Amino acid sequence: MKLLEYVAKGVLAKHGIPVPDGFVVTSADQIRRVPGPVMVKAQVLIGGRGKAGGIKSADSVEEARKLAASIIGMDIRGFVAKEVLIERRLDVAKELYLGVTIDRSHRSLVLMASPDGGMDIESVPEDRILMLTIDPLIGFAPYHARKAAAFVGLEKEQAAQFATVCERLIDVVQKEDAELAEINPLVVTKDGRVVAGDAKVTIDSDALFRHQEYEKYEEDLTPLEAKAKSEDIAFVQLDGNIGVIANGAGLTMATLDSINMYGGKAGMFLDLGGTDDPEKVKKAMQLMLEANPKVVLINIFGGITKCDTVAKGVLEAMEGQANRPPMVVRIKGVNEEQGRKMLANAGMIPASGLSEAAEKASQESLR
Amino acid sequence: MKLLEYVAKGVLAKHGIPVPDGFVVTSADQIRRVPGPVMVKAQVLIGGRGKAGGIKSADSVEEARKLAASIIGMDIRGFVAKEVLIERRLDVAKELYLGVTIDRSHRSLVLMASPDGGMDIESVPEDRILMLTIDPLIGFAPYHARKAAAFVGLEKEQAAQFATVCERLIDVVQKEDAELAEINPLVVTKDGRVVAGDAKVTIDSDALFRHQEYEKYEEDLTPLEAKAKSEDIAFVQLDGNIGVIANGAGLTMATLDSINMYGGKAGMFLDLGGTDDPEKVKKAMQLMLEANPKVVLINIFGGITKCDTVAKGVLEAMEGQANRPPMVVRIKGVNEEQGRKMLANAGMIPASGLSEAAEKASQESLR
Amino acid sequence: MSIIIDNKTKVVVQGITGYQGRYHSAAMREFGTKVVAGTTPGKGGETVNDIPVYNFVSEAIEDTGANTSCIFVPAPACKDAALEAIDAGIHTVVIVTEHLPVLDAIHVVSVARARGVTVIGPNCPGVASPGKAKVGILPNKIFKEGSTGVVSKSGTLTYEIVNAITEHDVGQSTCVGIGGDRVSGTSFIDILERFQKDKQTKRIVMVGEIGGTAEEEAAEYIKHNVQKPVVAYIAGRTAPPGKRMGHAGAIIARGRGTAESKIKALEEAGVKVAKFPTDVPDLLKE
Amino acid sequence: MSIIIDNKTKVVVQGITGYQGRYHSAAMREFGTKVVAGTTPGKGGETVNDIPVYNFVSEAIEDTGANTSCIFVPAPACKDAALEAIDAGIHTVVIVTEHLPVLDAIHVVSVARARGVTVIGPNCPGVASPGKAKVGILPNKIFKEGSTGVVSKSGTLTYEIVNAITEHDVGQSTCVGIGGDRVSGTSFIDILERFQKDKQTKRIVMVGEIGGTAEEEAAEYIKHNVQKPVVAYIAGRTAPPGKRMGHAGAIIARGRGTAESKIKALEEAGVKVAKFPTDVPDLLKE
Repeated sequence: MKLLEYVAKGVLAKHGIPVPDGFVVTSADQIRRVPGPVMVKAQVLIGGRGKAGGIKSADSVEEARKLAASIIGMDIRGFVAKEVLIERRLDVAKELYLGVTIDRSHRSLVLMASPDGGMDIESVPEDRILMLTIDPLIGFAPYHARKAAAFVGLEKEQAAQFATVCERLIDVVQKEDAELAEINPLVVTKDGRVVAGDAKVTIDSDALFRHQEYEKYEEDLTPLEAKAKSEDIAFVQLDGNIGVIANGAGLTMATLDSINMYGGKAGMFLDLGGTDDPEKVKKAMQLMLEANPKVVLINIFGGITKCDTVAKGVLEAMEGQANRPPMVVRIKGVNEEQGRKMLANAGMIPASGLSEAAEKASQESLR
Repeated sequence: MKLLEYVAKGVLAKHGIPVPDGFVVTSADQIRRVPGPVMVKAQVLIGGRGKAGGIKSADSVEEARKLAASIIGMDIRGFVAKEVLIERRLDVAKELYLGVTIDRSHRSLVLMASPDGGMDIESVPEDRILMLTIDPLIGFAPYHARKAAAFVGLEKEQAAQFATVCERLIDVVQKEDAELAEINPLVVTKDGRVVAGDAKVTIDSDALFRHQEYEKYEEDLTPLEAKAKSEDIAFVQLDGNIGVIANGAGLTMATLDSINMYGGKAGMFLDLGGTDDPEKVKKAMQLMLEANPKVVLINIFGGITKCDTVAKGVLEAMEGQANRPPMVVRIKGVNEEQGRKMLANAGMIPASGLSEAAEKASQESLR
Repeated sequence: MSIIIDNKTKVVVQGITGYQGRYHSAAMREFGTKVVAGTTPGKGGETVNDIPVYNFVSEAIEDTGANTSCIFVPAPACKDAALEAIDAGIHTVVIVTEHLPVLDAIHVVSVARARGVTVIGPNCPGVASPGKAKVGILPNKIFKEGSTGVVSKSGTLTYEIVNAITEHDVGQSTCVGIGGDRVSGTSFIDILERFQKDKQTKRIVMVGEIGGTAEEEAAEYIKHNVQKPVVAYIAGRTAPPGKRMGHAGAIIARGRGTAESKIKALEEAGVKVAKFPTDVPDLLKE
Repeated sequence: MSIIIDNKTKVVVQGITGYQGRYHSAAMREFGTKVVAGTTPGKGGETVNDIPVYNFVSEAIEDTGANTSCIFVPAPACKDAALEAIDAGIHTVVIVTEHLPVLDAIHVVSVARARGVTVIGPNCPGVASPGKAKVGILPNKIFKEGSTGVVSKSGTLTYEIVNAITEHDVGQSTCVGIGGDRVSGTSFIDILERFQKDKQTKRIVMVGEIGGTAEEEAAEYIKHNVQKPVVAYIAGRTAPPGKRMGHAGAIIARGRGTAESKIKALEEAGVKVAKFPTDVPDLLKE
């Protein structure tokens, strides 16, 4: 779960990382006064706000109000800015990059630091980024911070402040169950303070059970995505026109890939996961129909999920539906005979294998 | 560093462990009112207070004042009660034992729990004490608490409260650098609460650098012990009449043992550790003279400590001293010739080996 | 032979009194697995499918000699269950539970590695050594004993592929679903190393997916350490970057972990990469 | 042979710019030890006794191939220094620093064991393999190359005993001061196991003291695993219970860890126990 900048900065501040003084408003008239020169920053869950005109500088209350008014409601790459953050402008001496995330290969946390802050970290050359694997048995230790400080070129007082920020950013990850905590830029001000200029924090959504406080920051979802999420169904929108229902991430991806091999293009997919609940299948099918695909491909390999359960759910969802796209169905596994029969009787196009199903669905979609 | 009961209970409360309401006073007239029936408890750093009359029960303010007055100033096995803790009396349904300390063999913490609380834990049979080694890589986990709760015979709501106390007692040890944290008895009250009836917490004195807050709770030391401590010299008082100065714990103990083999008895020892500072040696020697031994035995094996340094310090300490006990000196190691000569010239009794030195000192002491 | 589990495997099912625990303990028994015990805190003394239930894994081990655990405990209590199993002396822990917080996974896996315990998962279908034992939730009917080792990040896709090779009369030594989470107890390399050493295994199928660099690392490992033929399938060729594709791990970030880079690395290591999952049997026979 | 350190030992001295670091890096060199590097944060680029100083252990290893660390860093920074060494790939860490908080010791030791790193200490005089190398603060002059292995919890008492046996012409293979703190990286048993395997070592001297049960455990181990003759000395026969005797470990509590119980256990294991430290040479010659 991605947090907006101001929420992320609140999390950082809670763990003792310095952030600029500031406040968030949802309309320009909420700005009563400003603490000197300020930045006015659109709060959206997407990068590239600056280029899109979502970050501006203001020297007075009037200017801040004017800019806030222009930014609130702005559409930035599909995300609407509902809130703006007004915060004290920093006198920047240096901009660093600091981030903590998961190192999959080493099964650990990794601390990333670069002297080249402020720019998109993906465009920083690799030799300018220090990647410090934090052995989970060792934990974060002062020598890690010393290495990072040396790499980004800080000394003495600034190195000490930076070390503290490193340690606390690790705390943010560990205590808040963040899978990413990033400060870019981490600003060294002209008066020698080390302050978080921006903040990106993503909470591990699997860990929300121990962080109820984040539940109120529901991510911006389309109505369909929200519905899917509430049903615990993975729903992803893509840019083709074939709707795919499958179970399991790997099989779902393999289905999309197979469609592609035959020239088709998936427009959305639903991953049923390991359900054996006809009600869930029915809801998934209804979601799929709402998404209005040209063709639907159902590819189920039943392990836990039984084939007749799938057939039952699909047929129930179709009841009374006017809008019925052609459906290619391939089901396999426990009770496959019954399931297949039920669906064929309802006029669906049967397929015996994944490859055949993908071919048929692609052909239908290209008609 | 041992903490008094009320300080220890404050530490427990800081980490969320329930303790009875209470307050501490240094004179009876500070007791203005009491929260119902109370216990009046002498605050001394020694066990067996109850038997010694240092713990009494009171039902009114008047009674509490009377008892407090009788307890304040009481000498309990050599420790004077300067403070008394007045705390709400618990309605006891069960008394358990819970403790966390260091498991030397497993190089870890160990959680100890027993259904037989309230009595001296050393007298509880071994099969009534659960010793749970906490693997430092794993840390304290809920299954440890479940095991302990099952062992002491708690279920449901009380088991859950007990589990929380276990977890927090581990926190006390880890966050406060305690080498021992013990709740005996851990009381289950008649209304089903789990509350610390008593508390014993010993802070690792090697970790005081990160816990300045404990510095004010200086342990009750004799003036000599306090002086020795401030000079970073291990000084221990025993019940014989030979004063021993040696360097290193093992050599010191071996010296005491050797004296014993010849019928002598050490009355105090000073361990110089690995110093090479004549000033420190001088101060140690002065401390020793203040302790007024019948004979002094100096046994130094110089590694870091050079023999002439020792001789220099000893001679400086002797300057102008009227009270000069006989001194047996055995020094060995770097610059031993010079050191030996300097001391022999000052009339000290030389010895070439530990055994000989112990024999001579014992003979002197028995005169 | 076979790897990870065999005839000596004795399973304790942690969370046996839940729906999944009940269902799959029966299915495992049906497969031939020695399911000797179950645990659920507070339910010690009960039985499930005639299997004795204990409060603690240590008690289950003492009474039954269990050496392998299969965990169905819900995510919030899963870390505790896994650590309990490791601490009690279980040598192989199969974590079926999904949605385990990634920090919990890191903790469990680091302790397991330090203790020399094998963890499969989390979020995995488990392990099956046909003719010997199955630990986890893989369907019973798709297997056939043989000499092909299968290792996969995916669940249902594995079933698809195993089913396909079985239908082509290609049997399996062991099939291992290592799970698709970002942090897993066992990597492709760990399993490839075991298959290379295992006498029963003559060839290997590896099923990967986008995200991370485990497949690239496996390719590098294969190049230098694996002499047995390897056939691979990589899912996610058409997945858009930055989108999470169901598995927490299946996401392409920073331009790394694409299907192209994985396929290229594997082909350079001499691995045949199938276009369709159903092409795997043909490539195995080549 | 010899154990723990030998001709291949290359030492990095952590905290080399302090008084002890300077003094003992010179003394170690004089003994013949290859002291190849030192570290002190912020002093990288300096030299001490012509030894290059680095900011980080990893840099020292890269430049010099150091494989063993000797730590003189003050207690508050000692845990960090030890973890840095372990993480950087040092295989033997000798911690001379005293007054390390016991929780820090537990952390360092548990990580080291998981990583397969040998930690000697904390609060120890170090290790000497006469004729090869010395790492720590043991006096240079008391040793003589030979075939007696010495393991001890004590510092100066070890010097006393080593000096005595050297004066009786009994040389040493390796002398290990494991330190007297409550939690040590290496136990008597760890060292006894190595001495038993070591070809150079023909007999063993073990110097224990009151507190804990390490000597009793060692006795049990000797009974079943050590064939070489062992002579022991136990300090603290006259120590009063409950008093801390200098070493954090040297305390008798709960009636356990008395000199009597240790001596009894050792004698039952066939170990000759000396009455005076200076009796050790005679017992060795018997």
